[in-house]
Amino acid sequence: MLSTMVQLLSPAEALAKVKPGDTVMVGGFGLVGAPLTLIAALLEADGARDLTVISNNLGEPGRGLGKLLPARRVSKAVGSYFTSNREVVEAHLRGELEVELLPQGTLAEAIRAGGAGIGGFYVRTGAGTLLAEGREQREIDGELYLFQRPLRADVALIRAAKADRQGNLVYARTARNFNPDMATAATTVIAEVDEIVEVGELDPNAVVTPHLFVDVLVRRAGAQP
Amino acid sequence: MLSTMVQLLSPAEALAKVKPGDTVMVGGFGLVGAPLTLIAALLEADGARDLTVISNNLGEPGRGLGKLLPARRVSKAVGSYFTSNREVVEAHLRGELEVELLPQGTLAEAIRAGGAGIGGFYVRTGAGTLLAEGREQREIDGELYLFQRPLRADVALIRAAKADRQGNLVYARTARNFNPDMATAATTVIAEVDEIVEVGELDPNAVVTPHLFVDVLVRRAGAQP
Amino acid sequence: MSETSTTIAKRVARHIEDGEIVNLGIGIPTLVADHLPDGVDVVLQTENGMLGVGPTPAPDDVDPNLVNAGKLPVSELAGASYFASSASFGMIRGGHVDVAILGALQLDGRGRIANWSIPGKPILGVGGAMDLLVGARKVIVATTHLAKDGSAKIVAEASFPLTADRPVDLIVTERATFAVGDQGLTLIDLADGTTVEWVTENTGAPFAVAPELSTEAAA
Amino acid sequence: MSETSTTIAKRVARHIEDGEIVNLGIGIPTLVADHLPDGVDVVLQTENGMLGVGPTPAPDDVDPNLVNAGKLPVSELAGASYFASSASFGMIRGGHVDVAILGALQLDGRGRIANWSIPGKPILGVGGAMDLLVGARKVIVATTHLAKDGSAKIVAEASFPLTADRPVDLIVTERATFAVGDQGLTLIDLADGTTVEWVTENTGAPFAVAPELSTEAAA
Repeated sequence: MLSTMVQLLSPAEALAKVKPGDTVMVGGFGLVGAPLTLIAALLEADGARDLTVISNNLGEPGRGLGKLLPARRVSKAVGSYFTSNREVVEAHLRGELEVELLPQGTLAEAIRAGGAGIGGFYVRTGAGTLLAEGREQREIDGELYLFQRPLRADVALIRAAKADRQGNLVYARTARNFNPDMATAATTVIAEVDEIVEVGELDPNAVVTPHLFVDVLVRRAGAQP
Repeated sequence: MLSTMVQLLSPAEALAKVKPGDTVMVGGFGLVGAPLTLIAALLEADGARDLTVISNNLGEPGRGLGKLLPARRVSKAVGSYFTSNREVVEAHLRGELEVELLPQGTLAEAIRAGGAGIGGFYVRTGAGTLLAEGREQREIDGELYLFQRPLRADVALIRAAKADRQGNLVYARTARNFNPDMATAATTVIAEVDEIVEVGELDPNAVVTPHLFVDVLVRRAGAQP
Repeated sequence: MSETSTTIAKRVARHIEDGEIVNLGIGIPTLVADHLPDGVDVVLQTENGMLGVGPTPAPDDVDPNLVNAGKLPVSELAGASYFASSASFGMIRGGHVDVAILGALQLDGRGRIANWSIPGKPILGVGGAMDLLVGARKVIVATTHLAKDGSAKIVAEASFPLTADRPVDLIVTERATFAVGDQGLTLIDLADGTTVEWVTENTGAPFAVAPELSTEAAA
Repeated sequence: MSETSTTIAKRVARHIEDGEIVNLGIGIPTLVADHLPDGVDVVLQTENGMLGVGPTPAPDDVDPNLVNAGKLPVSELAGASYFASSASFGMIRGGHVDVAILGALQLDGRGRIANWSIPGKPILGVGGAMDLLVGARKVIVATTHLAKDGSAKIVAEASFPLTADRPVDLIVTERATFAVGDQGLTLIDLADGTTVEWVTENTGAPFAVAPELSTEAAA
């Protein structure tokens, strides 16, 4: 195997990379584009304890990332919308789950910034609201902006439609969402894919995530080998 | 014609949108991916006077954007590398051309920021160097960062390989460069294209510039109608 | 949804212009696309990363990878495109979406919206509303005139936390439509059968009445 | 290019590890790809928006839309991808490029580089060097030991403006290789036929000499 090929691992092998206390980004908008095979394996991984999870939602009760919460794997959640998962609300009220809430666009931009070497940025979003309390605001050209730091993770679990053996990725429709941004912002990037093709089969002009971002490929459970 | 279709104009009609004193972004890395048909028409446009041009280079002497300088159309150039066009150096030394120099990555990011509603951002690039003199720097996590404001323009002249009739764009190889970023950061975006196809012919997963960014299409001189 | 929701959606639809790029919030706003006047053709953007959203597909045509921001199945129109979340919100914050249509819990006398948090309850969801409020060129609120308990949703001072410091542009209820300006609210339209008196009684903020007040049918 | 350039490129190539993502600056650095040791397979990134750069094409195969950062024609390897400038420099600043190989006008005793501006001349070009210097995981300088006028390029204090406050990791000339650490420069390799005395005489900054100093052939 050429050294520039990407690692192809089983879900359990891949998730062995997660250590207690890690920050883990998980792609998907709700369950759409979420790496469900990797999430299932995360539940079985010894190291997956005391995690900070960065994801738009925490799944739904008993589905997707929602499974991690009753299993007591998550100590902090960073995302934009947890209201629809009542277990998140309950865990937060019981003091078992710290929650950091960001507007959805600020969340996406902070992840992109984390991957792109941006030290911080200003957005109008949230400025002058309750979300800005205790945070740095700044007037630029007469408008109030809110400062946001980048987000990074130890591990990103993402979902793509197709990969080549080097690790280039393309996505299916709205299952793209946070996945390409998260692919740039973690030390170890594990991509769950439906299909793996030979190098050269993807159109170079249409690759969304170039292979240098991707460390490990895992086939989606049920996908053809 | 459906109202959601993009305008298809001749080069002269399109460039009539440029007014004296305008800021104009021009795509391309040197001549590669530069909208040469639009640049030629800009030279003939009455309004193209006293322009601020934002582009990585100012072409080469007598080629591409290099033609604008002897025609005295440009009062200020914002970009990353003008050294290879000796006419830029001479015009600057004669006091006829103001130059604002940005590192190439900061230039690209500032254009993206202009299109994405970012009020400003911090990068390590240039921090602690002569380029940072008189500018805001800030220590973040023990490292020095330099503040950069977004860039926007009145008009962007870009080059793409293919458009559909709605204005969705795809690019050819390294001719992509600054074009997609500039497509987001100007009030009026004029795209020179080699080929125009029917709506539905481009793969929705492979569109690089969604049509909402594009106002006008112009066929490249010499391209098949 | 209820008849009132449909009424509101129809009343909002009259304010959409041909060729606009429109983002529809969850709930009543999603109904607006079905009630656009003849000759008004728009393109729908959804913040989870798509331009060119089509109508709800038949059950057999549902693609699990194709949903709107309400996580409901949608279809793909010719000319559609997909992009990452950072690019989608770049579009929104950067002013490339012409109209955002949003729901509201409360509105204040300056036309500012509260739609993400209720005092005394933990704040655990904000989604994309704040981004749309600061970024969309025009924001239209589609809401019932009264809350479920019969109280006014439009109040002088909001008791709920605001979603943005920027006012919206238009407030459309099943009874009335207000334009928002620097001086506050102006009643510009009444539903058929609704009087200025009814609106005054059921609106908690002062408002001007436009001289050319129109009376559009409510349904 | 000259024999010296080839010598420098070969000496740099020994420090590239199998599987690395490498960005090659203009000039001598572009030669490095031709001299990688057997068994070392790398992927080339170019900051104008491409990963998977292939060798110079035959004249008949030149694609005008396919160039490297030096604006020279290149080819496309299987597995290549293209991206916008903002994404390309996001990759670079974000630490996703393993090695950047750059030229230099001067280097100071702390291993900091000056390669964009000459005092007394107008500053009109900076390009992508500053981005690569702050972003690449490892920066290797490929340079002649002496300037054209015979003076040392490595000096205690640079008289030219620095390109970044971050030191490079390795300085490779046709005569010597220095590792850069917190304490400054350490000579780790001599070209065949070059002595520590020669390097001392022709280097304007103090340096330590590694106990395990190697002597690699210069060509």
